[in-house]
Amino acid sequence: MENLKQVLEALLFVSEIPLSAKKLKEVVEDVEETCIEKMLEELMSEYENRCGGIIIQKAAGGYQFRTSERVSPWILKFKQGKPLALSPAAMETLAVVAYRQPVMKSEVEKVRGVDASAALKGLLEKKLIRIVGRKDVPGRPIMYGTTRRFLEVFTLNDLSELPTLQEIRELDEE
Amino acid sequence: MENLKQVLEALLFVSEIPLSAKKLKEVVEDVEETCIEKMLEELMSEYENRCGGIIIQKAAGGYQFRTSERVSPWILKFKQGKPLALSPAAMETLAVVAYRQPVMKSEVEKVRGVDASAALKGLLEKKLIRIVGRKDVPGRPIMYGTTRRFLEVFTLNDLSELPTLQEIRELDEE
Amino acid sequence: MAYQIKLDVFEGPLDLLLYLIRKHEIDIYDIPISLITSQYMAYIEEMKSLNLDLAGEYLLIAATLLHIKSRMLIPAHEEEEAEEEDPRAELVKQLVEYRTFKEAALNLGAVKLLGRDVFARNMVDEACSGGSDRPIREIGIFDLVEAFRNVLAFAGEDIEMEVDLEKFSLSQRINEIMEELNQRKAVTFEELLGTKRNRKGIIYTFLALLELMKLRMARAFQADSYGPIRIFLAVEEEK
Repeated sequence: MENLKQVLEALLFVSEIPLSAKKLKEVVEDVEETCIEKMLEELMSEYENRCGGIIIQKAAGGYQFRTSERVSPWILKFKQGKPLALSPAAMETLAVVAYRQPVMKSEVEKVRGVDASAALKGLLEKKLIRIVGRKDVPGRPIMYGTTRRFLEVFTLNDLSELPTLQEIRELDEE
Repeated sequence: MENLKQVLEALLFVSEIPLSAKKLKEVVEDVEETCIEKMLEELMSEYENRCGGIIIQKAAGGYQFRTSERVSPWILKFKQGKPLALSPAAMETLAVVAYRQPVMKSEVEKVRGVDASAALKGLLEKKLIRIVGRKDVPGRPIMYGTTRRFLEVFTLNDLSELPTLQEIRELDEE
Repeated sequence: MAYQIKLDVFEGPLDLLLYLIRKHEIDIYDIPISLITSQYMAYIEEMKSLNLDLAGEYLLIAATLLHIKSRMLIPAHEEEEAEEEDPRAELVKQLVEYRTFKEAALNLGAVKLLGRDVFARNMVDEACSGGSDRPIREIGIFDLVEAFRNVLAFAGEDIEMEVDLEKFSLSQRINEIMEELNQRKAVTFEELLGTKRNRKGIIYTFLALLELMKLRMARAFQADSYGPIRIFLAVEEEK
């Protein structure tokens, strides 16, 4: 397939979510996944060296076209929408869910010392967290976890890329 | 404005519709429209000379990123395999079926206030709901319920894991 | 001492405590409890005098602090000393844990966020039609519940309505039996029970069968009084 790079570039362009080499292989077939991966990396550095308004970014286990950071004020102005805003309460709640998942509301509240209802609801609405199931204890409380969207928004490929919690380790060692 | 070209490129990228130099001037301000036009033409030939998977095209009085013609068979294939999104009507109908099953079409319509035939048909096609039987009343109306695929899509182990309205209400801000 | 308080800057009582610890350059593992308690109480009083809506959580921590303080004042008996845990231990653990997540939150927020610092293309969703084999876009269960709430609000129904978990279990069992019958056309009651041989499993299987027979989706036969009950799919002609 002589125009593989073109095809991959176009596919990344039309997709609204990051695409992995595996997913792309389903479309182009007959091409080794490693070969696709190589092409994607090539495309990524091409756009990076070009220093244009758009780049290719790895996130949520795939590749995605995004605008460059340098132009964000104009994009925001053009979209006239509010940028994604997360309050400290939302961020703290999200951090607890991300690191402790699957986690119950009561556990989040124990860590933060305050009611977590509104923060959880806001994160659910932003699709950064989701209901992953119920805990098999009396009352069967709902458990929360992060979404693929969370990885995309925070530019992580998977949860293992979350920075380690330094102090938790220190505490465990004592 | 030294990074005008980057900004214009990014704006074309995030826009769902073609953007004219006039429209772009509203965002970047302080730049002559002719200057914007010139930059856009430059960008256009850059992408053309690059012979990549995406190009900039003049359409409907503006400029727009598009995939190159050469790659369209793959784009079509990709779009056909793209995950389906549920419309709000489908989502609401599905919610009523899920929470009230086994349920008749007339009950769904009573709650939603509109004809539910199309929505139910769509959900049946997507194998999210199924006919579970006929109610033993005159006319023997069809009763609908959810399927195993429904559980899979929503990552539930069984129906008893559906959150109750009370639980979601508790998440509302006090 | 004049306190400049802006209550909104604190994310809760633990955040306030952390602020006091930082302000007085206190070692978190060796908190001078009298000092911290009086500082904390002063803040609480200030909030009260400003008629700020003081959340119950702040009072809870106040009570905890006072309790620890009183325990620290009682001299420990020598023989118990080795055994006795530091009354502050639990609170310290809580504070360190909270501080960790507070930092983790800051780190998380420091990266380029999609939708704040960088943007992707958002496509207009095409009309959703087509085959049953196409995968369905990731949807969260929360969206489903919200959709249901919208519908109920529209219908003016009592939103307090509780969902009947027993009915859910029955629907679940009906679905399972239908799947089984669709695959195998005929099964015995014993086979249907399979691994669900607990009381609940038997009851729901039985009720589900009754319901299916009532809905004329299944028929049951028994050749002799003690023979196996065989369940068949009742094939219905579409009218």
